Parts: sequence; structure tokens; C-alpha cells
Amino acid sequence: MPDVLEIEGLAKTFGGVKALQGVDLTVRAGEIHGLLGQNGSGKSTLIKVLAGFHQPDPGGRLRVNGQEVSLPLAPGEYKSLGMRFVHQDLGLIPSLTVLENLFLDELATEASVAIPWKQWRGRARTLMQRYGVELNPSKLVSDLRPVERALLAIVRAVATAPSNGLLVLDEPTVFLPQDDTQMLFDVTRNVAGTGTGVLFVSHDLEEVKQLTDRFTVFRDGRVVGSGATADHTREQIVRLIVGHDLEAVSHRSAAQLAASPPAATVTGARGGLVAEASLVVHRGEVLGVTGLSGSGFEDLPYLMFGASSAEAGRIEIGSATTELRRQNPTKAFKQGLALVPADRPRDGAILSLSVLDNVSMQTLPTYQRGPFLRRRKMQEETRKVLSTFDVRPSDPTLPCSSLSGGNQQKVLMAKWLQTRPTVLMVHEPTQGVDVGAREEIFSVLRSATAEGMGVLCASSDHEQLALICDRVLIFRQGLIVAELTGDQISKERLSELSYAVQDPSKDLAS
Amino acid sequence: MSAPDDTKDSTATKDVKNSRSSKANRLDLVQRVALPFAWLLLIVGFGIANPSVFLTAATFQTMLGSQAVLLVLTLALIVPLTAGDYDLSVAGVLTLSAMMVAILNVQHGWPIWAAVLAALAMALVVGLVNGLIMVYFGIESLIVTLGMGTLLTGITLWASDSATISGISQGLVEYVIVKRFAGISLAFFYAIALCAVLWWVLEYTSIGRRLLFVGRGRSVSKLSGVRVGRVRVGALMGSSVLAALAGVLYAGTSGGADPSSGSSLLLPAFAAAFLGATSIMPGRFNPWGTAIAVYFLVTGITGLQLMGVQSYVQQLFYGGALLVAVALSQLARGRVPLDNG
Amino acid sequence: MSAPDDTKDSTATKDVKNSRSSKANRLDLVQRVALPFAWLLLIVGFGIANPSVFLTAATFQTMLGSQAVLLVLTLALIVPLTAGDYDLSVAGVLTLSAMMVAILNVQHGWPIWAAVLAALAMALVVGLVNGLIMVYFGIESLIVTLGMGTLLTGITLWASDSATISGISQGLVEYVIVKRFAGISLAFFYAIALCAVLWWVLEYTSIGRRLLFVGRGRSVSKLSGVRVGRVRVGALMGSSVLAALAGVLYAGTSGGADPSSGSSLLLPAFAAAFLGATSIMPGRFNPWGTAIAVYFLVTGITGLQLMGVQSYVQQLFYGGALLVAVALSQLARGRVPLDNG
Amino acid sequence: ASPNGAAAATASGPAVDTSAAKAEIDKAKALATFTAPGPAFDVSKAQGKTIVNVSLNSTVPFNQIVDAAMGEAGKEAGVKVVQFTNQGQVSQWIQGVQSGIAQKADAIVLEGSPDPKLLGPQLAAAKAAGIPVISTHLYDESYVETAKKEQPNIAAFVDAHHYRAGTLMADYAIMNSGGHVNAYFVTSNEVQPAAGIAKAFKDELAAKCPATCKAEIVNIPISDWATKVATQVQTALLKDPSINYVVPVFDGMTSFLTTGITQAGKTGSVKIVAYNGTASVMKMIQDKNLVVAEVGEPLEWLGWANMDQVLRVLTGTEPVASEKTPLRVFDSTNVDEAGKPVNQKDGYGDPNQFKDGYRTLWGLK
Ligand SMILES: Nc1ncnc2c1ncn2[C@@H]1O[C@H](COP(=O)(O)OP(=O)(O)OP(=O)(O)O)[C@@H](O)[C@H]1O
Ligand SMILES: Nc1ncnc2c1ncn2[C@@H]1O[C@H](COP(=O)(O)OP(=O)(O)OP(=O)(O)O)[C@@H](O)[C@H]1O
Ligand SMILES: [Mg+2]
Ligand SMILES: [Mg+2]
Repeated sequence: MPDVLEIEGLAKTFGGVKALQGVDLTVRAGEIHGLLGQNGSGKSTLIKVLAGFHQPDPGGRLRVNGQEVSLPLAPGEYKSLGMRFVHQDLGLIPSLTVLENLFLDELATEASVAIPWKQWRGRARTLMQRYGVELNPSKLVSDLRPVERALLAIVRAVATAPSNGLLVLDEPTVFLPQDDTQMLFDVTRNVAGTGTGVLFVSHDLEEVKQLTDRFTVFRDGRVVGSGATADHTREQIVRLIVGHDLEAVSHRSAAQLAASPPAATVTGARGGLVAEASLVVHRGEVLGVTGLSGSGFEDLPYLMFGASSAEAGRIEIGSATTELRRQNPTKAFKQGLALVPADRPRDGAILSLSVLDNVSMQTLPTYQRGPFLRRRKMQEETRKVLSTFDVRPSDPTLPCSSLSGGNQQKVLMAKWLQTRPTVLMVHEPTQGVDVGAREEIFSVLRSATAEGMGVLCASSDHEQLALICDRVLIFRQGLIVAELTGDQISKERLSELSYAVQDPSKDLAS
Repeated sequence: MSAPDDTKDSTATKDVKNSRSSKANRLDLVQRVALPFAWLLLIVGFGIANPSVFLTAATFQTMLGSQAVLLVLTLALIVPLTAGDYDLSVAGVLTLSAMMVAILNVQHGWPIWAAVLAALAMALVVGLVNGLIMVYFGIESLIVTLGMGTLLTGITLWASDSATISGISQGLVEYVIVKRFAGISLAFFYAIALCAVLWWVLEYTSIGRRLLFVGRGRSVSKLSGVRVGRVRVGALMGSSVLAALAGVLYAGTSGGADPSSGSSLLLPAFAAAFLGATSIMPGRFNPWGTAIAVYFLVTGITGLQLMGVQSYVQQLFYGGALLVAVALSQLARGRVPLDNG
Repeated sequence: MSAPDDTKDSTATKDVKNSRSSKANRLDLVQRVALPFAWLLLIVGFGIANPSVFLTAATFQTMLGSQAVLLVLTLALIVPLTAGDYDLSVAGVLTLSAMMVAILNVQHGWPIWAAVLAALAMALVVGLVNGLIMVYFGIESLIVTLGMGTLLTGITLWASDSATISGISQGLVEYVIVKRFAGISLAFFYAIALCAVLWWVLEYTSIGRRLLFVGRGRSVSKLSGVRVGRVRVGALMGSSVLAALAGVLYAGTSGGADPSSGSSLLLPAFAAAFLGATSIMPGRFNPWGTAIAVYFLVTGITGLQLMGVQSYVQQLFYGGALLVAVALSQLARGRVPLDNG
Repeated sequence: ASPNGAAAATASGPAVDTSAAKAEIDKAKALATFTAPGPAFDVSKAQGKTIVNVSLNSTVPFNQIVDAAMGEAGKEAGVKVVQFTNQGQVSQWIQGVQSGIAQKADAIVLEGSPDPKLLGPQLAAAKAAGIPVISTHLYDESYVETAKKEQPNIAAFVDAHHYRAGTLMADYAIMNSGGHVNAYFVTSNEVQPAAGIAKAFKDELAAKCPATCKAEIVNIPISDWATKVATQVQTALLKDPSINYVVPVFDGMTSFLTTGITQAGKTGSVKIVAYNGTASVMKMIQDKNLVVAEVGEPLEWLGWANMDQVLRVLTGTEPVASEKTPLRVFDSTNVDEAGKPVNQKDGYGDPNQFKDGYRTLWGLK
């Protein structure tokens, strides 16, 4: 059986940036192949070349199922080559319905003059049922929660994946909670079982170890290593990715939290999926909130920040008390709150503006001297901040869009930490961030708390929470049902509590 | 005049059939029919104010027959609007097309079908050039078509020597405005037929869907294999051809052509396109909503004209109706921003 | 125009040049100065073709002095364009503002400053209403301002009784067009001063930056604490006030006001705004680029007029120059899509 | 600016005899008296009939005044005049005519010059429905005979004296300049009579002072007035600084001319003569602001004249060839007769004079 995908000497340059250089990659039939590498190492670029989105530099070669295919690929050609994708930003059109997105690929290239909408609706229902996804086909994708969007994109790719084709999953798990991740893995294995090759991109090495048969690591657009997953330890892989060893440090502080004063107090918050929540974020602590998706933890920071509307509740920061119903982001920012949202392209960064513009959004007034903004100073400061956070490339005049996803995330952290908030709220802060950068973000958060900032971290990544949090609140059905502190916090315990269906009152006692 | 049920379902943008809330369903319905209802109210209002003149078959026949040109021009606009582009050159194409038909037919003695074909060919070329410049140079459609529109105006002035030309073959006139069905000029039925065709293209063909995909998410479409450039060029060619058809209807309706009048139709056409996007399939540019918008506006104006009110009142009605109608429909919709693709 | 969507899309497709490479830097410079250079070429060309008349101080003085109204109107447009909104009511505001100055001054005997203040107050109200409707109902700026523009036309017709009004106080006329500095009417300097002020606001104040943030990423701005609604309302108020100033200049230039001519300035203003966005700070609407665009176009027209060519040739130049200028500047830029904010 | 022609002669060249031009102007400055356009007839046969009046553009004061006068005259004759108000769009004229046919009007009037060329099918339909259509103020008196052949579906025309206005403007410039006219004439040829007016102007210069007078004619469509006229005039003045008259084919263009002249810094040497008698332009004569003379028409009289022809058609009387409405030249010596501020209706003597004339003619008095 020939290999489903063979790439030789593929290169891609953006202006001066060499995103890919002489990449060789082979995906065998029926194998699940991990594609690893730091942020900006070129993983998505490779995938977009396969999708016919980017034109590679001349010179590379591509074989699919042993057949030579001439590059560049035409848009849509991937379909006839048997490839299916879940792209990093999912490849959905938010203002259209689930049904339309589900059949996007089909409509994009096939010629039809009598689209059987009714029949498709039925097909959509069957598909959803088969993968255990409950989605109304007429709903707008923009009204879906991130999990639902991810599921939709996955169902779309998997459902039509042909045997002996290629299924490409570019960080499909970042939006998924644990149980859905397992479902995705099962489905992926099934697909691979039919002889399809799978290319799987993730920054989560646990997932990589669990799922993949072989892997390839990129660094700065080059292949720096590959091999069978089983033959490599986690540490070996990390070394390949980052280029050096990571010190395994515990990030959790030993601070006596009870002694530190509250930074923010929330009482009786209600709105969105939150039924009722009261909590305190202390100075100097990292407070995690977690739960299953839909349990309400992901809405909490947005309620506190006034980014989604609350029905009731109060927030107290220092001496100021605000009704949550009247909270809005402007006020919240003035009170000392900061929010790094999860939906980066929509809520986080203005991709068409420069890194400088993005980073300086809140700090503009401090650069005002007389009637003028001191733009050179702004640039210098931003350059400093970027190097602190190891953003690559660190040129502040580049448009944000030319940074890789992980680097964009670092820019956002930089943007908000600069404002020295009392409470920093982060939603999935290391989503799509490579292991190296992830460590950097953790230590940045940690050093910020050392100066007395409180951090509220909403995340469904229990491992991450276990690593950085001093305290974690677990949500179920809109209520805080458990609290873990200090050494009680572990990945397993968090998952257990999130899934538990027993009487909530018991947990609180634990 | 409205789309069959299953289409509505399949493509509606709002939470149709959202099992959890029947209230949303009701709101949605309200918004779908708000404009037709407002239209009805207008008719009733003018009927009461001026029954003897307004409530006659003849008035309705005239109203329906007289706006075919505007309707077709608006249809031309919604093709590129669906694909996320503006075409400001449609007015120029309309004028030049009418002028070509007049010049070729009257001054050069071409048979009418040949003159019409020439006008359509001109439109294809204009649309293609528009599209190629837009895609190849990466320039916004707004500015490309603005430039092209000005260019076409210049060409029209040159070709016509700034003069109005009349005397187009009776054949065209006959089949556009003189012949009637149910008392309404054929022009109306052509326009409605175009509505139906466009509705079918937008809803039931993959080309129509691709227009929508490109309009709503250009890079996602590209990732999915849509040839975005081609689709956008195609949309501009489509709008040009429709505009040329509007020009042919114009020539047929007035039996001649003048070098300037198309431009006064541009803003009303945009108004109708956007107003139409609030109805039938709220949030999407759609042909039936457009037709209703055109006839809603023209009913108001005609009613006022028949009452002999001063001209400025008609302007006030036009501007006011546009604002109020869209605002109300947005209220019914829970103030979701209209998505223009 | 769904600005946020657009931005998202362009991100992936943009093959952004890298500032590290010096080739890119050179290209960037080429593009910045492409339009000024084209302007120079025009001047040289007409200078050679027609040295005795074209290359005189008087020609340049009149060229510069004559476009103040258009320039200020274009500046009005770029404020909301930067914030991602269209304002089609500027032409209506211009006309009504000129008419108010004329009516209050000529028919009611108000001193000129009071009439001007009244016009500016009207503009503030119009901008506010535009903005509130847009934000409160979530309607696109394009359609709100289209409706408002029509409404204002109606109001102008009503207030003026459709008549042209002449005989505005010599004071205004004196200080707008009669008095000169370096042989150029003061109107030019007012317009340039407004350019400078707007440039300062857009580049060196946080308000200006916020306009840009809102234009490029509405939701990000909101989450960053920018009061998006207020900024957008403010932008529309700004554009209205600038349009009213253009109206005052109009009244001063012609010594009167007519109820209709403002509307023919709308498309040229859009053309200049977009053409201006290709120069000086490519990809952004910017005042100096706008000024250069306006004077580039008028130089071409004037040169042709001096050569005595027919009116249609001027149209051809206008449309053609727009297309060619933008296309060339895009070529210099490596065909990156222009971001319309 | 002295109206006395001889004075200016010395500066600009050989003396020219301008007495013929002056005589024409003097005649045209005087008040006109009513002359019956044709035989008297009995309007009672038209009692109770209805006409639909479609004007060129109801937002234009010219049409507003004429329309109102038609209504007034109609009332006296017992004819109902239904106004179809519009904004000058062809589709609206079409609708107006169709609505006239639908309402089974007894006649349809195209008032103040909607172009019948753009209404071909509708006029045919009106004729087929037996409804006479009357076109007014579009064709010059000299062109009406040709127009009758070109437009067989129009039952009657009310002529206008457009070309004579062109002649009078030329005469005034000749008289005013002492026979040394270098004119810049801006026309808008898409309007039917415009080219003829320009030609009449040029012909008169050629006839009265062939050696010392000249005119350049340029065409700018109405839709481009606001953007092009000022720069066009300004560049023309730069190119040829000896231009001493700028002439608009219709005086609606005047404010743009003013801008161009002021911008070129030529307010001292350039004058405007114009046609139409629009109030704001007449006021500029009073203000001594560039405009030296206006050729005006009595608008109410035009309305009554329109109705005279309409009533003839309604009663089956033979239409007259010319309604004989007058033109009057205004300059600083007589412009105040039009009121201060100018009222566009006034300046033509006592309106009751012509009204009585028509009443007598119609057998109402
Ligand atoms: N459209 C583009 N224009 C310019 N540069 C780009 C573009 N897309 C990607 N790049 C650059 O190419 C390099 C590779 O980016 P890519 O998105 O492939 O990284 P990645 O490995 O997928 O990273 P991540 O793990 O963060 O998703 C980065 O340096 C990025 O800045
Ligand atoms: N967006 C821009 N486009 C073009 N030129 C600019 C832009 N911003 C600034 N400049 C130019 O860059 C130069 C440096 O200006 P800048 O405002 O950066 O100085 P600065 O270092 O901030 O001064 P200070 O720190 O004293 O306030 C100036 O000549 C200015 O005109
Ligand atoms: Mg990636
Ligand atoms: Mg990533």
C-alpha cells in the first residue's frame, strides 16, 4: 500500500519570512501522524498549502497515494485527492447556518442546479446523530458555542473522509472538553482504521502520546525530527520542539491565601449559563474556574467584565461596588479588570492592524504629551514588551495577521498585562500555544501575581489548571459546586469533580 | 409571491424552528412579513384618503408596470452585494445599454435583437473588466466600479453627442410596455420572471451558494476550494448584464434613450436592495424582498403624487419610510445587525 | 458592510510584506509617493503640451482655490470610513447647511456668524440622529445615512421653497473666495488647515486611534473598553459637522445656495477618499492622501479644459485616472487588498 | 456698466454701431401688452373636464408657478387640473402620463418641457385612448412646425421663444460692451432647445458685429454643473483673459459661473447675461453682482397660455400656432419692478391685464 502523502522539499516564503524550508513529510496509510512544533513553526502553513490556499515556492514535490501531483494545488483540488481538513480556525462561516456550513465543501466545487435542501436537512440530522452531536441545522454558526463549532467542523471533515485518503486535523481539540476529545479520538481511530492517513496537529503532548503512531517536529519551518511516538518519551519530544530542556518547575505559590486581601469580590452573579456564583479573587493568587463546557464557568469572566449581560449580582473591587447589570467593559477596565478572551480573531486582536496598535490600545493615554501621542516611545516600549514575552518576530510594525496563532496570544497577554490590572481574567490562555510559550505565559502570570495581581483563569484544560492554580472553583449546571485549594488540586480530581453527578453539597464539604 | 416553505426553512438565517422558543419564531415571522404588511397599510391608507383615484385597477396596473426598470436594476445590485461587493457602475451600464439600443437601432438601422445583443455583449465586457481589475489588482469593488461608472458616462456622452435619441423600433416598445397581461405591461412580468430566476439561482444552485459563501467569508471559501476570484468576477458580470437588461427595458419603456437619467436610479436601487434585505429572508439580499421593497416605496410615492402633494413631501416620505421600515424590522428582529454579506 | 468579517478574512489571505527586507521598504516608499508622482507627471505633461497657459501662477492658484468644498466634503467622509461606516448623508448636510446660511442671512437678516452656527448645530443634530438610529437599532450606516440624506433633501426643498437663494453677505464671500494669500483664495487654506487638524486627530490623539480600532475590529475594541457605540456616533457627528463646513464654504464660494447641487459631489468625494487611501499612508484613509487625490484629479481636468477638449473627454479622464492610479499604486504595493477600515 | 453702448468703444478697438442692438433691447425692456393668440371661443364646452398636468420637475420654481397659474386658470374655466408632482425622473413622467390615461383624463399636459422623445409609447397609448396631449414650453416657435411632424402623437404645442432669448442676450452684450463681445457660452445640449439658443446667440453676434464679436460655445451636461462649470469657466478665463461675457444657456447655472469668475479673479472685467428670469439671478442684478441682464418670462402668463391652448383642444377649437407670450429684458434700470426682493412672478406689469385678455377670449367676461 503506497503512502497516502509524501512531501519532498516543500518551501514557502511570505515576503521575507521563510515559513517552510525544504520540508519532507510522509504519512502512511492508516497511520495517525502527529505534526508538532512551536508556534509559528509552519504547521498550518503546510496544511494550507495542501488545501490549495497558499502557493508554495517552486521546487517542492508532492505525491498522493503514490501519484505525483503537480504543485501548486488548485483550490478545491484537495477534494479529488481524498483530503479533508479541520482547519485551525475551523473554516466555518459564522453568519451562515449549520446546514450551509456542513455542505460548504460540497457546494464549493460541485455543480448543482437544484439543491435538495430538504433531503440535506435529513442527511444532516442523521450525521449529527451518528456522531452524537446535537445541533439545529437552521441555527447560525455565530450563535453556537465554541465547542459546538468545533464539533461541526469535525463532523464535516470526518463524515466525508474517504478511505485511503488523508484527514488533516489542525489543533482540533483546543475548543473541546475532555469527553468530546475522547469522542474525537475514537472517531479518528475509526477513520484511520479504514486505511486513511491522519495528520494531527496539537500542542498537547498527552494527546499526541495517546493518539498518534508517528510524529514529525517542525522548528522554524524545518523538519527537526520524526519517529514513532512509542519510541520517544515526552521529554524527548519536548526537546525536539523547543530546542532545549524545560525545567519542570511547580508554578504554584506557597502563599498563604487567607492572609492576602481580596482583589475582587463577586456576589450573586447571574446571567448567561451562570445560575448563581459568588467568589473572591485574592491578591497574588491564581484562581481557576472550570467545569464541563456549558456548566457556566466560561461565562463568568465575561459577566464580570460586562462583555455579556448579567441579570443580577455585584462586583466589588477595592472600595468600588458595581451592579453587574450595569457593568460594561469600559467601566471594568477603569476598575482594574482585564480580560483576555478565548476567541482571538473575533474578540482578541485586530488582525489588520500592527502589533504596536494592538498592544497600545489601552495605554494610549499614557503616551500623550501635550497634544501629541509620542509614537516613537510607544514603539520602543512595545518592542521591549514583545521581547519580554518572546514574541517572534518581535517587530511591532508588522500586522498582527502575520503572526502565528500562538504569538498572537502572547501579544494579547502583553497588551493586557501592561495595563497592570488588579485582576486579570484569562479564558483558555494557552489555547493553541506551544509548550515552550506555555511555560513562558505561566511564568508571566506567576510573576504578575507576585506583584499582587489576582488572576482568574477560566479553562477546561485541567492539567494546566493543576499546574498554575492556587485555588480552583468547579462549576456544574451554573453553580459553583466545589472548591479545591493548594495540594488538593490535581488533574484527576478536577476531571472527577467536573463530571460528578452526585449531590453538589457533598463536594463543597470536601 | 413568496418562496415555497421548504426553501424558507433551509436557508433562513434566524433561529427558525428553534424548538426551544416559539417566541423567537413569532418574532421571526413578524419580521418576515413586516414590510409586506406595511405595504398593505399604505394601500389601505391611500385607499381611504383617495378612493376614487387610488383604488382603481388602472392605478395598480400603472404602478406595477412602471417600476420594472428600477426593480431589474436593484436585482443587478443584489448579485454582487451577496458576494460582498458593491457595483456602482450599474447606472452607467443601464444608460449606455439604453443608448446603444437607441443608436444602433435608430441611427444605424440594426434590428432590435441585434442591438440588444450588442448591449448585452457590452455589459459582459464591462463586468469582466470591472472584475478583473478588482481581483487582479486587489482593489475594492466600490472604487473600481465608481471609476468604471464615470468612464461609461463619458462614453455615453461621446456616443450620443449629448442628445436624446428617440424612435426605437415599435417591436421592442410593443413587447415591453404596450402589450399587457391582466392590464399590466409585460415589463412587469419580465422583471418578476427575473426575480424568480435570480431566486432560483441564489437558493438552489451551487453558484448562488458560492456567491453567498464568498460574501460571508472570503478566506473560508477559499480554503474550501471556492475560486473566490472567479465568483467575484462572475458576480460583477451578472450585475452588468442585469443592468443592461434594465437599460433595454428603459429603452423599451420610453421608446428612446437620454444620456444621463440612469444615474438618478442608483440611490433608489440601493435603498430598495437594503430595504428588501429586511424582509422575506431577513438579513440576506433576496429578490422577493427586493420586489416588495420597490413596490412599497413606489406605492407611497404614487399615492402622494395622486394626492398632488408637494414634491418635498415625497422626498420626506422616501427618506422617512426607509428609516422607519428598517428600524421597525430591526426591532422585530431584536436589533441584530443586518449582515450585508 | 460587515467590517469585522472582512478584517478576519483578509488576515489569512494577506501576504504581508516584511519590514525587515529592504526591497519591501522600497516598494512601500514607491507606493506612498506613487500618487504625488503621478500628479507631477500630469503637471509636466500638460506643461509641455500647453506651457504658456498651464504653467502660470494663475492656473495653479485657481486650481488650488477651486476645490476646497470637495476637499472638505471628502474629509467629512473619511472620518466615518476610518471607523468602518459610510455616511451618504454628507451631501444632504452640505446642501442644507449652505441653504440655511443663505436663508437665515438673506431672508431673515441674521448675521453671518449666527447663520453658520445654526448650520453647524443642525449638522450636530443630524449626525447624532444618524448615529443613534444606527447604534440603537443596529442598522447599517449605509442605509441610515441614505435615508437621512433623502430626508434632508426634502427638508431643503421645503425650507427653500425649491428656489436658489443668492445675495449672501459679502463678508462671507470675502473671507472665503475673494481674499487671497499668495494669490490663492482663502478657502484653500481653510481646507488645508482642516486636513492638518484631521491628520493630527487621526494620528496623534487617542480619539483618532479609537476610530481606527473600531473600524478594524469592533468586537475587540469593545472588549478593550472602547465605547464602540459612542465612537461610531461621534464619527457620524464629525462627518456631519465637516459636511456643514463644506456647505458654508459652498455658500461662500457661490454667494448663494441651490437646493440640489450638493448631491453631485458625493461620488467624486468617495472617489477622492478611496484614491487618497492609496497614498501617503497606503491602506488607510488619510487627509493628506485625500488632498493629493483631489488635486491630482482637478489638475487633470483643468489641463484638459485648458486644451479645450470636450466634456466627455474629462469624464473619460476622471474614470480612467481613478482606475489607473489605484491599479498602479496597488501594483507598487504588491497587490495587497486595500483595507477599507 | 453703462447701458450706453458708445462709451466703451475707445478702449477695446474700433467704434461699432450698436444702435440696432440697443433698439431691440429697449423694445424688450418695455412692458408687453396682451395680444389675442387666436380667435375667441367658448370654454363652456370644457366645463367639468379634467386634465392631468405632468411638469418637468415639481421641485423647480418655474414649474411650480406655471402649474399654480394653470390651476387658477382652469378653475375659472371650470376645468379640473390634476397635478402629477415629480422630481424630474423619466420614470415619473411615464407614470404621470399613464396615470392620466388610467384616470381617463380629457387631456394630458407635458408642462415646461418633459421630453416627448422619452415618452414615445405612452404618447401613442394616450392617442390610442383618445386623450390629447399638449406639450408646452419645449420647442422654440420656429421649431414647432418640425416638431409637429416629429411628434405626431402630440395634439398641440405651446411654443416658447427660446431662440429669441438667445438673440436678446447677444444684443444686450453688444449694446453693453459697445460692440466688443468676447463671450463664453455654456450650454447643455441634452436639453432640446439648448443648442438652438447657443446658435441664436452666435448668429446675432455675427449679424450685428461680425468683426469685433465672437463666442466660444462649450457643452456641459446638467448633471455635471456642480462639479464642472466653475472650473471650466475659470480655466477658460485663464486661457483667454479677454473674455468679457459669460453666458449660461439656462440661468440655473449662474451660481457656478459666479464661483468660476470670482475664483479666476475676474469680477471686474466679466459680466453675465442670462435667460429664464429666476429670482435669485434677478436679485444679482439688483446687487450689482456680475449679472447685468436677464431675459425673463411672465410665468403666470405662461400658465394661462398653456390653458388657452388646452381649452382650445378640449373644446375642439383649432389650436393656435403661437401663444405669443412675451419675453422681457431686465437690467439695473427696470429690475426693481420685479420686487425687492425679486418675486419671480412679478415684473411683467399687471397680471390682470393678460388674465382679462384670456377671460375675454374664452367668453368668461
Ligand atoms: N498570511 C501570512 N502572511 C505572512 N506571514 C505568514 C502568513 N501566515 C503565516 N505566516 C508566518 O508563517 C510562519 C508559520 O506560521 P504558521 O501559522 O504556519 O505557524 P503554526 O506552526 O501553525 O503555529 P501555531 O502553532 O501557532 O498555529 C509564522 O512566522 C507566521 O508569522
Ligand atoms: N503614521 C505616520 N505616518 C507617517 N509619518 C509619521 C507617522 N507617525 C509619525 N510620523 C512621523 O515620524 C516622525 C517621528 O514622530 P514621532 O511622533 O514618532 O516622534 P516621537 O519620537 O514620538 O516624539 P516624542 O517622543 O518627542 O513625542 C515625525 O516626522 C512624524 O511626522
Ligand atoms: Mg497553526
Ligand atoms: Mg496554534
